[in-house]
Amino acid sequence: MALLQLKNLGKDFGRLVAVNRIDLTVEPGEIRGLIGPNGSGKTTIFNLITGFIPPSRGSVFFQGEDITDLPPHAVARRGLARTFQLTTLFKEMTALENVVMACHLHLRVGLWRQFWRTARTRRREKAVEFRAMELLEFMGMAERANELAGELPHGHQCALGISNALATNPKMILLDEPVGGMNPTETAQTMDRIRRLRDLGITVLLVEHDMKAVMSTCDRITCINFGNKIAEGTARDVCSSQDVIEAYLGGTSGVCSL
Amino acid sequence: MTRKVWMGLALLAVFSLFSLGLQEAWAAEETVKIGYCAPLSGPAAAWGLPGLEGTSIWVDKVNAAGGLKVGDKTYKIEIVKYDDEGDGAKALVGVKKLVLEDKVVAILMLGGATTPPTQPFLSKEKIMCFVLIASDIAPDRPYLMDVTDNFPAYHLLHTEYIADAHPKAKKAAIISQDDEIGLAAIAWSEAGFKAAGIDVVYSKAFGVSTTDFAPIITAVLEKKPDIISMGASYPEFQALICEQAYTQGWRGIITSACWDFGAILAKVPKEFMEGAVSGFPDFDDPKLTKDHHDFWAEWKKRYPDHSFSEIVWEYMGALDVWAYGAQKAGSVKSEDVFKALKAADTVPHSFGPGKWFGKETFGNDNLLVPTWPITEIHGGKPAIVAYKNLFDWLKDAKKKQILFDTLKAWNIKTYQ
Amino acid sequence: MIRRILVYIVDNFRWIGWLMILGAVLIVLPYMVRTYQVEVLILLLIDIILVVSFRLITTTGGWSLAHVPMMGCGAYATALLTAGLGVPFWISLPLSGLAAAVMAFILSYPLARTTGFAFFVASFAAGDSLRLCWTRFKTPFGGHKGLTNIPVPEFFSSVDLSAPIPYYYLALVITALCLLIMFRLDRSRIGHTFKAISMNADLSRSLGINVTFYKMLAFTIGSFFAGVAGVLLAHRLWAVVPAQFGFVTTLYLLVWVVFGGTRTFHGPILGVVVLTFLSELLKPLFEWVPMIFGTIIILTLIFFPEGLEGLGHRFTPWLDRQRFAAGDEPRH
Amino acid sequence: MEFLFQTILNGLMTSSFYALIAVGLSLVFGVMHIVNFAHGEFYMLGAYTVWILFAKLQWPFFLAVAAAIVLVGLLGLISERLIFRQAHGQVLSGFIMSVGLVFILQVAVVKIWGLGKMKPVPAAFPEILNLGGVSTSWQRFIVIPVTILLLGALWVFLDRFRIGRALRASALNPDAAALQGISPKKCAAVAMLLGSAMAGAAGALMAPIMSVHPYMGHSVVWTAFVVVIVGGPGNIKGSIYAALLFGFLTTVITTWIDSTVADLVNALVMLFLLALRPEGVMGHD
Repeated sequence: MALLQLKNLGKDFGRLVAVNRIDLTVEPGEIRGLIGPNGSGKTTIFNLITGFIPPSRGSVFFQGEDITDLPPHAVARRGLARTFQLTTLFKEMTALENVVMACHLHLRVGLWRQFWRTARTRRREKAVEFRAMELLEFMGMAERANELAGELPHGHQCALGISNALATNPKMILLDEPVGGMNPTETAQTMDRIRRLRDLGITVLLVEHDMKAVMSTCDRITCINFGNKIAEGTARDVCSSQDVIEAYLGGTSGVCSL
Repeated sequence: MTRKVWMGLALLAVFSLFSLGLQEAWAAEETVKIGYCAPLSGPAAAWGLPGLEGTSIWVDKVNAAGGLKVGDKTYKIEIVKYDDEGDGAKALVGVKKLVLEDKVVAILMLGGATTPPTQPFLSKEKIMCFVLIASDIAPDRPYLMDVTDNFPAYHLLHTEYIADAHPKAKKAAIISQDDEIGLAAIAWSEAGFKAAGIDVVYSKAFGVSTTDFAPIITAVLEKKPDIISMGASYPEFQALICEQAYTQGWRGIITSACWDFGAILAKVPKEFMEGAVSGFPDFDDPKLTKDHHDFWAEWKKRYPDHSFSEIVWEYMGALDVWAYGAQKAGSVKSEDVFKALKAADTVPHSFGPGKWFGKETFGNDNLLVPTWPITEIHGGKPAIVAYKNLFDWLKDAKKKQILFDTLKAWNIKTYQ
Repeated sequence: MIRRILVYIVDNFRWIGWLMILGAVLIVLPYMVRTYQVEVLILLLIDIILVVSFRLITTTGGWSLAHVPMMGCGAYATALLTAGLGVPFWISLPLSGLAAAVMAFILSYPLARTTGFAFFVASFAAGDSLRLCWTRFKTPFGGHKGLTNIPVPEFFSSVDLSAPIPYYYLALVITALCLLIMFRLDRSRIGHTFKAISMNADLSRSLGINVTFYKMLAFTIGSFFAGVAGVLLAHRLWAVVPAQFGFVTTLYLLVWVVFGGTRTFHGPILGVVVLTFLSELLKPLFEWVPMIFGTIIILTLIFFPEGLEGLGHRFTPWLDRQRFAAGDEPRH
Repeated sequence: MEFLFQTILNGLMTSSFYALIAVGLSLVFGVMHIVNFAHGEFYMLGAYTVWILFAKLQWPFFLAVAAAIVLVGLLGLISERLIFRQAHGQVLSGFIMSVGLVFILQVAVVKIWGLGKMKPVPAAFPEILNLGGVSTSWQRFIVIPVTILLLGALWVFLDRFRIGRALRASALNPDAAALQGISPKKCAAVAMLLGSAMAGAAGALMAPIMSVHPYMGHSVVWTAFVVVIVGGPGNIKGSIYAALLFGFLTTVITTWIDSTVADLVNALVMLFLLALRPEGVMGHD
């Protein structure tokens, strides 16, 4: 059974059609790339999937459940996490505090108990902190756990963003330009981590402009333009698609610089 | 270096502020202090600041004459101001400071929102409090008095005068703002019109934040009134009401508690206001006394570009009454003055000898009622055309019944 | 258990020491000032509850202009309960806070869905419609005259709570209690979640935090304490009038909070204390006072955008330099 | 029938006024992200300008209105330069600064021109206008065409001029203006100039038909805020629709019931609309 399925999904802003009618199926354990020129509606699709904006038509299924009209927090609760295009963090908290906050869903202690900080709450909080530290180690930033998130270098901020998403214990994670603005070393590291997500059994859907990174990491790639799907398949399939070449013609990066 | 200079300047500023306070504390031995607790800043200051003009003229006059002779002592008078910002909590702090710190023997206040929080304390301390709103008088506020303004009682007299002078006028509309003052004005005016045999076809309050009177006047004119009463509408509303009534084509008799002519005549022609009825003369009216004329001249000299309002006079009028009470009692102690005033058969009011009234309507005989002037506008200036007495009006039992019924209908408590 | 408490006290000795000194000062304070100034102190304590509960709401990012009407809600509730139904003060105190909280909860449904500017205006409109209801519906709210004859709180018959000093202690105890609860809340995970929301609402959503729910929660809890402040005010003034809860009070509340700063728990308290003393000092200047306040607030925002509390942060590096010069290690 | 026409005329007039005062505020908010609480005081100063120039110095009315537009616009520009620029686009700081400005301007006006009662401003066109049994004064009536004229001029400016287009773009997206090659600072300055000038124009036009006093801005600015958020901040067309909605709502309810109920209904309608569409009824185009 498909893990994530978009059926006929679309969004209009006034007269502007941002996303026309997208059908997309992501299988469990896959790393899927979503590419397309600037303004082709990639981020809008992320927002539609995770409930940040209501779609104009179509529906979203996650693990067979219709999640089209769910608010973002409920989507996250079902195991579908996301990151944001620009590094979005709790900038005035430390890296560790960020991830602890992101473990919110797993505290499972009522408000009243949180207020009184009963022994059970403290035990849970300790456990959460331990888990957060594990996640930071996994993303390779344990030594920076106590630095303010806003003051971390760019690459680490991106890694922290992914750690935050991971902390919700997702089955699937949507990454919006995870290597945007990184130098080649950082990019390689990050893509490596993304591959390790798959080893943890987490399905990935990622939007990225760095074609080299996309081509080398993703199992399958979907290309969209003007809110329509124009190609889907392996890196090689997509590269050879005439539509994709036309869409990217005159773009800054060649599609198939493999 | 510069930091030190700044620090020095700041210290200097603080010290000068303190010395300002100290100056107030140095007082001559034989000085009697009277508190003035009213809004002196913010939007409500229009109700507090003009009163200071009148009281300062009064105080200067008394002190220039050597002071007020009470018994065998002569006292200089001092007004101690406190800005309550129209806020009940600040007013409570204010009256406590005035009474406990400055040892004032009487307090001048506006009345309204600041009365409920301050009265329990002032009653306990037995400090006389003079307000401008008679409807603040209540049985559990023995020392609260209104000795100048006969609002809202004089609305009965205006309406009676209108009925006498314009027998053809049969329908009246009343509008005033939706607050304690406005609602009292509407209720008493309605009673007055009904008692005079005039139908009240519209009587409603408008919100205090109203800026556009077109819809209200449209609704009023739909009822085709011969008379429009503005009750106790504030000056900023009067001109707009007049303008709307004029431009929507209405002609008839207008009445209100008081006027702001400068503003009204800017909006409508003089002829429209001809014959409008109210209860406040300008103090240069030939029918008034030399005292009024002197006061008017002095005030004009001091504040040439201010506009005259009843507020200028009313706090000062209260001081007149207080001085009379103190001289009669031979003491400035609040309770003595109070007893002397209440024991007097008649007390001199600015408009003539006044008698105590209010037991049935407010629960306490603490409103000083003189024979009140009725003014009509002629050529853009108010002129006294008649004097009427509330006690004469109340002699008619039927009218009195109408008054109580109407007040009850407007949810205003009475003590019949 | 006892050992843990002892360890805690030793660990936080500086902090607790300062608190004890502050407590001692607050206890002797009413005997050091004049009688009417005790009245100012009582109002100050009430304002402290008000600003701290206001800050609680701001930690989620929303600046509610309905906070003063919420205080009014508490005041009206206790007036109706104690003067109307004869409920004792000590029962009415939490009940009236609860009344404000319930009102806030209802209003928070549309409010929590708005952000920024829309939240300002919507919360103002919500608060103002409360005030319009009090003036408009004479039963049970008494219209412009408000409600009077609110009883003095009863305590052991030997203590007369109508006198300023005993009432000051009552207000002090209740204020301390409210601050303690709100401090606890601020430091709990709930408080951290509030702050996470104000830092980045979208990220919080994507991490599974129900932002709307937490905003409603903050608004409701903040309003509960505003209601408690209203109860203290009503039983001090023995009367409530709608004019008491007008927009000018709200503006001053904003000025206090901004002047003090909202990042820390103590910031708003600092702001209200300093500005209250300042306004007592400036009292003789009458109509100039609003202008002075306006200037202060603009200059504060331009030169110390973080408010008074930010001064502390600015001061710390300077202190560290001095220590360094004196051969000490900078403190962290 | 007459009653109905009179009510429609009243409603149109109120709506024009709301539109005039709200559009400037919406522009300022959209571009600068400043909630300018002092907008009401700018409106008040526009009215005072007309009082001084037209009522006291006997200038022609429209010349006084033009002077008010220019003067208040410049005041807006100065306050942007001195105060609002320091807020760095933070909504809250900007709002509180404007509260400070409100206190300063009110006290200044009280100190210079006195408190007391309202300032008398005579009607420039006191003749009564009769429209099929419905009567109003020319002075009131001209508010409608002048509003349409001013809004039209604003629209042309925003649509036809490069800087106008940049303003519109930056109201939707702050980065877009930079793409047009116009600095955000310049955009903010122009928005503040235009927004304040609109407030000045509203005050100047209203001076002869409303009461002119130091606190007149207060009751107006909240209505303007409501119109702006219901219309969608920065959305000028939305503001005009919202002005029509609330103008007629206020007029009809005030005529039928009373103005306190009208205020209550306005507040509830706004809360209801916000609960449904938090981003403003019009949303973004």
